[in-house]
Amino acid sequence: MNELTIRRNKAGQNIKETRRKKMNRRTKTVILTVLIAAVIVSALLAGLLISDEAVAIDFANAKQKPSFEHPFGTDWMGRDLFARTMKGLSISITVGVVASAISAVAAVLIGIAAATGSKALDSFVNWLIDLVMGVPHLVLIILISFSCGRGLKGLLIGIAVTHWTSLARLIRAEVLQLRSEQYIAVSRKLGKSNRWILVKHILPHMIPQFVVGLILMFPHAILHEASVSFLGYGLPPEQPAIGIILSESMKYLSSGMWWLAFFPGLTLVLIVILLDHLGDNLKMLIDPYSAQE
Amino acid sequence: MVCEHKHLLDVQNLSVSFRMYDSGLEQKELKVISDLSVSIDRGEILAIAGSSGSGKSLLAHAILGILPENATARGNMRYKGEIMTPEYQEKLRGRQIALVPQSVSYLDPLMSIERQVLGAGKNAKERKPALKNIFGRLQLNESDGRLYPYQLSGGMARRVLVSTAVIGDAELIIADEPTPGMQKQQALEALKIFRELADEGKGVLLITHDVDLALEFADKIAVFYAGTTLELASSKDFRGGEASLRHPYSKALWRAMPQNGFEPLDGFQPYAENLPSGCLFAPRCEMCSERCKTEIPEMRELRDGFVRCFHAT
Amino acid sequence: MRLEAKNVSFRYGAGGRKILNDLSIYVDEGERVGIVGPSGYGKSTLAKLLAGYLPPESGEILLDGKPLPDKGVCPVQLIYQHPEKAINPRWRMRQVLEESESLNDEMLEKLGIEKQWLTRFPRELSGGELQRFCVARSLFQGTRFLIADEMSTMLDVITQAQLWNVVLEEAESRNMGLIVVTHNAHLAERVCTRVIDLSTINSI
Amino acid sequence: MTAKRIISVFFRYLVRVITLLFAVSVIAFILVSLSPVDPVQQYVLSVGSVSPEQRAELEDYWGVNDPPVERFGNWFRAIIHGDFGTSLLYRRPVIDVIREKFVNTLALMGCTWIFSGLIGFGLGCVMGANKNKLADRILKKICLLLCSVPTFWLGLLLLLIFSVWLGWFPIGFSTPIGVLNSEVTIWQQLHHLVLPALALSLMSFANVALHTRQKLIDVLESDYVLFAKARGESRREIMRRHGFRNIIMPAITLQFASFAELFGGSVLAENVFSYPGLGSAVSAAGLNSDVPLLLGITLFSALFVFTGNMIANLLYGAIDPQIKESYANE
Repeated sequence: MNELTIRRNKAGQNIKETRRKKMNRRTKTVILTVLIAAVIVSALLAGLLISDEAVAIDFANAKQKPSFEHPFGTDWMGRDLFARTMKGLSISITVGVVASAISAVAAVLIGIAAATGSKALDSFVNWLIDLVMGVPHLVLIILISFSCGRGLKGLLIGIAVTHWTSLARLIRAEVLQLRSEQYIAVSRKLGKSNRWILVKHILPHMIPQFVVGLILMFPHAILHEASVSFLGYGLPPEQPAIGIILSESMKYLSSGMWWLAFFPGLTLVLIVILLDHLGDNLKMLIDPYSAQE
Repeated sequence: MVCEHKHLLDVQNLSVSFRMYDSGLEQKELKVISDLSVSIDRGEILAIAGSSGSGKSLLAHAILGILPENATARGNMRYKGEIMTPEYQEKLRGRQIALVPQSVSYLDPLMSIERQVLGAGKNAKERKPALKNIFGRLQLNESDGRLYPYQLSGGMARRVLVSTAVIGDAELIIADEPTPGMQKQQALEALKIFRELADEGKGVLLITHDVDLALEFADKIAVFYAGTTLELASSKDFRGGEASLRHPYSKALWRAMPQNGFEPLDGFQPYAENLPSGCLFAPRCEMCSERCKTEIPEMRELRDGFVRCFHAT
Repeated sequence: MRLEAKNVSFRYGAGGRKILNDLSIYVDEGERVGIVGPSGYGKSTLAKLLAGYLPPESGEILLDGKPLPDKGVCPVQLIYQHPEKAINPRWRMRQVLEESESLNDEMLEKLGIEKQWLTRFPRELSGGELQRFCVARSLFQGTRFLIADEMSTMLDVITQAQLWNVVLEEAESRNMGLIVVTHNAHLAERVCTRVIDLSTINSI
Repeated sequence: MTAKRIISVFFRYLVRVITLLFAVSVIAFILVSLSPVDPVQQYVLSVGSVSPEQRAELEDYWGVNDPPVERFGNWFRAIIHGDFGTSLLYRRPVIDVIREKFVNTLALMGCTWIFSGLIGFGLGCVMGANKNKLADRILKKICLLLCSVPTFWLGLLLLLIFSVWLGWFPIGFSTPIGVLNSEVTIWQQLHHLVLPALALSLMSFANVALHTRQKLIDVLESDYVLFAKARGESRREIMRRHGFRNIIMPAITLQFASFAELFGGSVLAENVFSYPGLGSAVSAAGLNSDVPLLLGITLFSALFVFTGNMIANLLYGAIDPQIKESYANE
């Protein structure tokens, strides 16, 4: 990618200079985003594809330290920790992604409804957001999980119900501000209907916010899923969710099996960090103004 | 442009450029001020007139040395004959050189007007007694001191901003667009204070896009175009009609004014991203020669004004 | 056809100060009426009332004897002082003209809009160029009256002359009515057939 | 603000809090009654065998066969009179359980709240003041990392390092095992408090630091700071007169508005360190279907959070003259 740049110096002569255009930031960001997305998807697929016998009980080599054969070591029942962690990780990612998707869609619908609807609807939505934010997230999730008999359904609904509020408030504020812009008033005077304005003016502005908001919600949702299963809600014990692996590892901490707690948590943190970076990079690509560091 | 007596402020070939990110996240260099030369003496009001958004406010920030990090300034500036190094600028800011900014957003929203006008540090106490008559001079009464910026009307906000400069007893006052969209009478009334300051021997640099107002009020006018000054003329040259002006752009400006001919010149001002090489006005100039296209004309003296053009007479 | 404000009054918000009180003004087709006066005395508010952006507190705005339509395409179009606020920053310039179906070569040529601007974003153009798009956008088939609210205040003198020459030409050829709100008395005299000082018709 | 004005604003918030609390109780009750778990069966399990009359009496007590609205009515009326029912798990009135455990949770959340507030604010100022310099980049990376670490895993690591390997701190519980409650010295209680508080603070101070950093950067890049620089104010003066003043109050307001997050975090921290506060009680109540305790804690935590939000809103009104005035002429 050679680019001919003409630079003027003091004396006014033009210095023609070819200079190898360093890989501009845009392509670097694109490559980084694709890379991160690939890692996350592979973790997801790896987890789903791992066969059951890889995580089967094998008392022969129980309580082994991390070795080449068992990179994360094995637990007190001889189950390979690495395989269980990857399986658990894919469950965490799926639950996190699905729950975030549900709450993000809810956030957009409620946010836009509050901004475009009647004053009463707007104040009701604000009251509702205060209500949901009033009860600590985990307490609300415990209640919802309890009401659904502590299965995956309760976990999904619980996380979805507690995550839409901040994005809804952000979208509502954004739409309210947009509707007050002059070019919207002009559009009305050009005979355009509210629906046309919503589709042509407001949505194109909201989509980047929505996509970035959605991606940035994944890490939180995954952390919540892990926390809730750690407390014993959500998935049945035999399912290898990260939260469950870690809560079971507590019993064996004092007996020196530190790897039971260390590695699953570490992989979870890595995935969360990767997702955060994915969100930031996407934000840079989609919405350059706001990302101007 | 060598001159014997020392100007209050002398700017030589100042260039200010910005590192910006465009949509493609590619970093570009935006030359917002290029080879600008201008000078001000005591007791004089110099207006810098040019269309809005062409970087005039940046000139004020460059003089005060408060450009943002992603900006680089080249060329040299002298205050009372002394090179303005960053350290010297820091000593001058707020004491010798005062800025009157554009809008009320330059006032701290959570601080009362009085505390802001008095300023910080030890000189705040010294200035306390002077506050009363400064407010009087600007038709602000004592009680206004307790107000907060959001409670000020447009007019009051402007007078408060002017008082921040007047109280500091600075010798050079830079007013950045002090009369936005004001009618002629209102504007002249608001600018009366600057005439008083000039008569007291201070230098006043008035940055405005209202050429009309500049002609009526300022002593000298610097015609600002695409980031540089093309001509430095006294306002009576402008009143003297097209013939007494020097640069083809100043003549085009004069012809385009409603009260003169209202005849527009074709073409547009060049953008900071792709400035033409050579004279910036070349693409629109009928006297444009080969030399204009390749070489940047220097400011030269002509009929006791200055012009940046090879062919001006 | 006549655009008329009859005994119009207006204040911002319930407790606010009354800005316009029992004011009447009219503009006929082909006329160019200037509205001048000090800034902050309600010129822009009157412009918004006449263009139907704000409902008057009392009195009415009539177009050809009938109230101004608040739904559908409005034959009275307003041009704001700051063009960058009146254009959607995320749209390309082509879309701005397509919104009012006024994207045709004849219009581009008349207003001196260059083809390569059409693919640009608003932030890549200057105030003068953006204002040309605003004018082009409001000069669609149905426009009968154009209200310029400090249209060229932010522009330099040359761009102002360029823009006004184009607008005057178009207004004459289509026998449109023109309302020019400005604080610049010279501009008002040059452009308008009749100039009104707001303070003479506003009983505040 | 005149006294009358403050009272009317306070009264308006009180009404809002009451409606919110009522809504929380309605929703909590609905969620709980939806649960497939039958409270009577749960009680029978925990008590062992129960004679038929007792079962009938229990069913009557729980009003299992009454219509839901009526059941809610009885339950709600009981709550108004302060009778939250008895906890299945602890076999004591829910009120006493909550009062006793709240003290422990308050100790944990209290020092976390103060610690994360001060350290977070301080670090945020340091980062904001020298934006993009080395210190800022490093601290920002650390804070971002801490925000992505789940509280309970952090607790596990601390437990592993300080209790298991170094043995400085006890494995869990808020008082040493086998010592009567009355003889427990304050030092022993503090000793048990350190690790859970540390775990909770590490995550929350990172949030506060990042928020403060962003706020300070916005202030330092504002027009009025640029004007202060133009008037010759030194960097230190700008920080004191404009930087600090404009971010201190929003930071304090944010602290009061973060009770919900803090409580959520303490549920996890208390479980990792089996610290007997409200947090571990609510999760235990959920697991063992101790309905009265669960409802009681939910209501109590909601009240706790709403109080925080109310203080935050009142504080915000006090500092920002514009909002104060909007109260005045409402």
